[in-house]
Amino acid sequence: MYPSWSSPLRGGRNLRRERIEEISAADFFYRNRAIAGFDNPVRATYTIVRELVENSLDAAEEAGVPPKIMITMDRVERRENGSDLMRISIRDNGIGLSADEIPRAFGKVFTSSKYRLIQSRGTFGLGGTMALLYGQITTNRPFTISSAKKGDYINRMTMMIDVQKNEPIVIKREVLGIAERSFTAVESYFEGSYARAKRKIIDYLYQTAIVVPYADIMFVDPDGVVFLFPRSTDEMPPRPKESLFHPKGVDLELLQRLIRASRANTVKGFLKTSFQRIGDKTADEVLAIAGIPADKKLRDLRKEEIEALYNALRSYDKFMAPDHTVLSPLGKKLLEEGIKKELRPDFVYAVQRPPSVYEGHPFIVETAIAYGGDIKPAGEIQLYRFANRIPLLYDTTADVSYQVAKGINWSNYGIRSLEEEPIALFFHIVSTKIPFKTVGKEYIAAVPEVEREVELGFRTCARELKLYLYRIRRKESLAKRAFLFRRFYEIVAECVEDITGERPSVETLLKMRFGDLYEGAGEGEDNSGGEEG
Amino acid sequence: MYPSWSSPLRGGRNLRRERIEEISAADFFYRNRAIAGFDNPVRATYTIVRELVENSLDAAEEAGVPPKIMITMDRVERRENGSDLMRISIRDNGIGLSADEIPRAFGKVFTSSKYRLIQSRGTFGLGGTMALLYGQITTNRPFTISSAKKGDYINRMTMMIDVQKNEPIVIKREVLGIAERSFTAVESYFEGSYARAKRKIIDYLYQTAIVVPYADIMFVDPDGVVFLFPRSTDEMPPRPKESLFHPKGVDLELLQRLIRASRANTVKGFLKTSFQRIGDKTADEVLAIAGIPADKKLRDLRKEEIEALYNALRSYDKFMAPDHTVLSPLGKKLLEEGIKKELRPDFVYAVQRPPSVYEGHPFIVETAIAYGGDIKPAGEIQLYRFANRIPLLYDTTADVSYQVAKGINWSNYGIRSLEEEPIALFFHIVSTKIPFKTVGKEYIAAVPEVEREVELGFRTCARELKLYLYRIRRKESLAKRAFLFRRFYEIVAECVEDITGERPSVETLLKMRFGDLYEGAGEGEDNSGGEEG
Amino acid sequence: MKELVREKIIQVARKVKEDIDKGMFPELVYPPNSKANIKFLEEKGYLFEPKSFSTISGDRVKSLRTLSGVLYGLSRALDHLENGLTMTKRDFYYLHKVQKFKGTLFPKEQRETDARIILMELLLGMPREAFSITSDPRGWIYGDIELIDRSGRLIKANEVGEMGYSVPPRPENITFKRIGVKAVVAIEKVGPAKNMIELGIPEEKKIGIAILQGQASRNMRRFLRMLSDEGVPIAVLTDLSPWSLRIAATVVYNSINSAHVDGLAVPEARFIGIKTDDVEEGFFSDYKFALEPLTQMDYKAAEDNRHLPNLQAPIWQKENNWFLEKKMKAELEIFKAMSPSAKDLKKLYVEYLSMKLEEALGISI
Amino acid sequence: MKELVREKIIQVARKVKEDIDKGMFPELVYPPNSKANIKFLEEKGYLFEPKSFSTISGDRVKSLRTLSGVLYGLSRALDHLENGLTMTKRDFYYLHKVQKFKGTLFPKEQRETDARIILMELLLGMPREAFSITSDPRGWIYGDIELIDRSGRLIKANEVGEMGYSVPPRPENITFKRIGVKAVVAIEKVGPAKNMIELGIPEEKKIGIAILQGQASRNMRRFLRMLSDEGVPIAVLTDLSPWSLRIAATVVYNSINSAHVDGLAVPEARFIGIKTDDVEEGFFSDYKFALEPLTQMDYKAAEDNRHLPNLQAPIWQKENNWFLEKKMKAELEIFKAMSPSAKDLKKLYVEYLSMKLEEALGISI
Repeated sequence: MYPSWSSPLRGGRNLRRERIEEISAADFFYRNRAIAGFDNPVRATYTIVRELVENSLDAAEEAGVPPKIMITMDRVERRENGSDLMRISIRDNGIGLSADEIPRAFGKVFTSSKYRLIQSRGTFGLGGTMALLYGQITTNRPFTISSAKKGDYINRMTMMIDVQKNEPIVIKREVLGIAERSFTAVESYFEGSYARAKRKIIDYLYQTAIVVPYADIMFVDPDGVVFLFPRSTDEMPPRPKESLFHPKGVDLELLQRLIRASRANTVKGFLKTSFQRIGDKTADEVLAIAGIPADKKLRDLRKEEIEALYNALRSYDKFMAPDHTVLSPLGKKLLEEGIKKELRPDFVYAVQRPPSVYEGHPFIVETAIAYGGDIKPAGEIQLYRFANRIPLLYDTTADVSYQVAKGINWSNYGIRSLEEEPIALFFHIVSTKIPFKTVGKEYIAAVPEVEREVELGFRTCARELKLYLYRIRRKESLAKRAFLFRRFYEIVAECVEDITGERPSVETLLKMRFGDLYEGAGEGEDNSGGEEG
Repeated sequence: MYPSWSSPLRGGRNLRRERIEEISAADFFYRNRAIAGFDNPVRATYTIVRELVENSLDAAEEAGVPPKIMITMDRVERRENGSDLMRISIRDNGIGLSADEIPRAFGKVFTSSKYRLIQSRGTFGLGGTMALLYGQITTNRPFTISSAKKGDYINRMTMMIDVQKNEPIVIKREVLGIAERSFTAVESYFEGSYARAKRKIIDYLYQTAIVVPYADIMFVDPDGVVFLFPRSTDEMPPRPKESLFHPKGVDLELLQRLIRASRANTVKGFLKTSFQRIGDKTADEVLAIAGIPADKKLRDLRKEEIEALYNALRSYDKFMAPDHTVLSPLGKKLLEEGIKKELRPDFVYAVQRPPSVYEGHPFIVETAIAYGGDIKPAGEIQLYRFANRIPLLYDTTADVSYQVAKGINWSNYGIRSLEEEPIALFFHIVSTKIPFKTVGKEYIAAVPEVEREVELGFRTCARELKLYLYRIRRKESLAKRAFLFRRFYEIVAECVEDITGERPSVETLLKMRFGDLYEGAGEGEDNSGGEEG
Repeated sequence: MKELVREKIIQVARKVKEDIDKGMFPELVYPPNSKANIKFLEEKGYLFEPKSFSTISGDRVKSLRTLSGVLYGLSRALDHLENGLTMTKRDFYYLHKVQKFKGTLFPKEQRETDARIILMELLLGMPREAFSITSDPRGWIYGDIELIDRSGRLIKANEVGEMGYSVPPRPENITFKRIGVKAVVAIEKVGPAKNMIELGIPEEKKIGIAILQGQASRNMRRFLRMLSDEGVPIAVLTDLSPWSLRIAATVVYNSINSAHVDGLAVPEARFIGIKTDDVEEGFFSDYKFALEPLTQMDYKAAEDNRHLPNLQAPIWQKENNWFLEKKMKAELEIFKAMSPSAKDLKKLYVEYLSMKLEEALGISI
Repeated sequence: MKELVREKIIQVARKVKEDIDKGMFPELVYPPNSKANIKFLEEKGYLFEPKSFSTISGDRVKSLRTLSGVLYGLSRALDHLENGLTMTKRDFYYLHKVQKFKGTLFPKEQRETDARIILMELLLGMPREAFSITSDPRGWIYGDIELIDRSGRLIKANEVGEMGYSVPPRPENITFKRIGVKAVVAIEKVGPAKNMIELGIPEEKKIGIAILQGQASRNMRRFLRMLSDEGVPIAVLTDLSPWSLRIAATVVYNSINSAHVDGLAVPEARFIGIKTDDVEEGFFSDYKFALEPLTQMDYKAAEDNRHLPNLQAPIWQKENNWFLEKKMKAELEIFKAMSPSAKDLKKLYVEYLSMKLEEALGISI
């Protein structure tokens, strides 16, 4: 789409003839927007919705209120080349921003550089800012942010981003009165194409509604169609806690940053206060391996010593498994709630597996199975996947959960064919580090530890489904059995009479054995009638 | 591999509890090294070689001398987890750097922000700096650059990069005497794994040797094995020219930057001096569409006017096709040279197609076919692909050239099966914007214009191959024919005698028809003998 | 017959000799079995009417190989004929697997020599059976028919075993002595045919039963034609399936593959079912539940049938369209589904045959 | 025979009646044709020696369906038997396609009713032919053999046509009147067998020729066994191929599929080739160029042969290993490659047969 000029970071040395400029983070994104999901108008339209919705979900959860999000998209000007001038506005009930905070939050590409670990919606995510930046560079129009904390003045700012400097430019600032409740509203123009992005967007919102059942989402699309995803509960899962890094999860660069940020005096103090799972004894052992005295002043650590410390942390193998309280799974009840809300199944069962660990990262798997209701046989496995509460829409068949589902012998659970019955599977993984297989972050790799959890999860759900199916089927089959016995014994009687000339008293036998059930055995055609031995 | 902490740019608004930091370009790469090809030690080892080699090739071509590159890789320390502490050093004869230039060239992630268009080695390429940065963050060791222009003092600097600030830190600087010729040498440590990267690296160097036949490359691998790829020619293709952007190839952000950088007074002047293919008449027409007076001062352009200008440029459909002199194909002779050098075929024919255009980007396709020599039948299509003089090693079957090769009926060219004969195909595309299909940049999309050029290229080569095969086969077949005639007529004679009792005089017939050739018809078994009618 | 074949073969060889002796590359001219040379007439079936001709010439290797191959084949055919021997196609293939032919006529696959057999048929204008190349025989005739076979023995086709007389590969060697049947019913399947014999229907109703056992073999078609030439009315009774339509049509019209061979069609024969009318409103209309669904292969065959020249007449296409529409077929075993007790079977067969023979051939049994 | 069958069937039905009248769910006990009940003895072939037994019980739907199906099958078999009728497996399938069986015995596929036939064989301890279920017959016998067939007519197996006598589906109905042959050679392929007949070898050398036409059918195996029981030495002549080994072994030992059926093995029969020794250093050793390569299917068959119980003896495994090693096969048509001119063919056949019959059976011809 863009000339190779946008391949920006050739570290070549053709200094002679060219002016060299440092590149800002915003500029980098501008030049590499494809990797962030903005490579064409269709994909960009979808990515903008997704980034802004996740931003809003985060803001509401941060505020501790069930999210309420309203999205409106219009076609402002139809263009010939298929990508139109679009406007999107989104309003949420999340934590509001003060006048100072607005430009910083939306006016530059930035990061929160906390030195702690917490579960976050882990898309490739460049946040709402990238969505706004994309709008700016395709339309040259400013975007507008309105926001307030409850009871404060509402600030409304019209802004642009200076891409080369990565600085917000506030074009206009208005104060609009007192806010009755906290909120943030964003309005932005962009060049996009709704028609082909529509299915993706609706799919995304629908699946988000499943995994965030406590959210109210409304989407008015450019054709004026309103999509409503009302919440079914006010209950929210507990917020994830923050925790220190596990020593196995750091690299050298991060170690150095932690050292710089630490207020500890000694190296030992640093270890104990900057990491989880390091107490006195462990710290001593690690330092012994590194050959560093325990009372060494942190500020005096030489480069070689830092490296030695790093290698010691890597080779030490007695750390306890990482803390999983940083994780925030949805929970059995909420997951079932979300599924019931959107699919209205006759049966649903969810399970939350106990925390587990892979490569030093804690994770929790949740699975569910639903049957009947709005679920119809689809001729393929119906599998909904989520990672850190975000739907995964593509490459289903490459996902570990799909492979696991394929590998299970479902007939053991009374299911003839997963593809041909009204069954939907659900898989949710939360982790501080989701094991995505690719940069595209659309599917989970077949990490053995994860595989195991998914399989155990599916099997637990399947056992419940089996019981359910057994109950509903048993009732049908009892009556059918008596009916079939009567018919088969009629044949037996006729054939025996045909061969021997005498009819056996099958009626007596059946009455004796079935009693009333035999009398009442219903009619009704059936072509299978059991299998040959 | 890394905790979600490294998902850096969540534009969330949880400002309350966290310190916000701007992120530098270097920091961004540190946090997202996977997308640059550094996602695991194996891939990183390969990417480091590739980035440094390309850097050196660029440097030598910039200096106008045939590249001479020597790479050495050692295993400094074997580690248990399979990724060892490695050292790489690479020395080239490219344009040397002055003491000032070294830190800038290698000590920060940067870009050349020229406002012009030129063909460049268009990998995803983050340049040598990224390779060095990767080394630093995995080993915490500095890297060393030695360089000089011919006749100047040699500077040797030991450096690191301050990732958060994106600044070079020069740890030690030495001056080593006068350089007899320009050169640059880089030495760096990194955590890598050679064993599994080896095939990739050798493949890459081998194919580079084909497409850069004027380069001398030597690689001493960690096992002490020396791989030599000597140059076969001193001739180099002409350097690509720089040119202005074609008006169809710019977006709004770029347009604004061009405006800022322009020294023109009026908008019309700006259009004429900042773009190719815009003269007086075209500029007037574009400005008329945009509704901007031709003598409007450039500095006075309002935002709305810039947008109108942008839309005018996009909707105007009478621009001439873009200038292709910016492209630097290899040329028939050099391509054949490169192939001969590495594959020593019995026959080779290359063709350079005339320039063509897709979506506003000029491109040139070069193709070649080689037969025999070191090429052996492989049971699959042997296809070498290059883009802007860089080998494409993966996903061959998805490439447009593979599809084209598959689609051609090769039997028309006397080739029974492309897979079963000693044939290699070559495809090189140069463009200011290579139409890669994916971010991975490993294969070319099936753009119709490109497809057409590839097909015409292959067909031209195939016709030459057909002539060659015809000549060598004809000689064999003449003798064989006389021999077969003699044998078949012997059967005819016997059978006729068998049926009629009289033998026809076939000897006379054959002598009459074949003369001496019949006499001399050699022996030699043959099981095919022609096909049934 | 034998003399005629011999003469023809010698004539071909002599032509080759003359050309060579004149110093010319020898040429053999023959009418290819191409579309242009094959006509289809509803009242006669496939007819081979050569209008265009091809040449096998000794001037190019490929063609020369064919020429020498044909001459070799003819020399072997003559040899077998004169020694009273037959050979199969596989035998003919092996006749080429001779050491001295390595590099010339030694075949890679039987396909090569099979193609040459057809060429020989075309060159001589005779079926391959005439020059000793026969297939494994298939089919029997049962009934009051007396004939004299190749060995000169008198054979009564209802006294040589419960299947009847095995029709030999070359029925041309047979002469009829006495024919005591009103008609012959050629039946696709062994089971129903055998049941009719077991029930004494041939004797009682004075009909002959020809058991085709699937697609009618060349020997069986030739034999039926010979019976027809003797004035015996022939009826064809098959399943109602896309394949069976072909079986019936092949008996009546010959097939495209052997269209260049005379004497394999029985244009006077009549197809007596099972027909769609029988299923829809006739004899079997109460037994639709016993129909079988078409398999994918069956359906494909029905689609192909739409373009077969010998099925173009409306009566055939009507039957065929039924398959495409209903995706069902009816098999002759349906009689068993109608009469699970054996007592009724004879009545059903006789009823059906009476009706059909009357209707199609005007014969009362 | 018929009486015995009838008695057996009535016995089964009566057992069911008694159970029911006692107020019990009826049960039928039979010996399954499982591995445990089948023995293989080199000198006898497959033997069915029931040690374990299974029960068909009327207390579960699935098993009840089988029970009623078997009883229905037995009632139809009896009916056919008493009316002198046979049926094919397909016929048997159609006997179930009856309106009133919808939802009970109406079959989805023929496989269901085929399985029931085997169950009936096991229950009655008799081959299906005994209770009227026959297959399409395959195979002929030619030679100086006089027999009386089902109809009571005298048949001379060298006077009923050039193929000989069509061996019927139930040879049990045959009695031999006079046997004038020293031995019978059962030949896999029609072509070579027919050539031997055409060359007058049966008359001249006083041997019978049984034409198997591929894998030996049940009727042919039964017929050969009957000849063997009459004291006629039997020789088996096949291709040298993985499939042909099975053909020969099936004649000698019976096959695993019909191992529960008595009277189908001819343990006294001897395999007379083509053998690997003939190819490697014997009769055909100069004609290795005429061997054919194994196809993939052939090779797969040879691999499977390594595990077939009736090919475990070293003499068979030796042959089979040759395929795996050489990846070649030899066909009976190789005689044609040895004698492109018909004159020599008779000499070759006679030479080969003399040698082999002498060697294998001690018979001079």
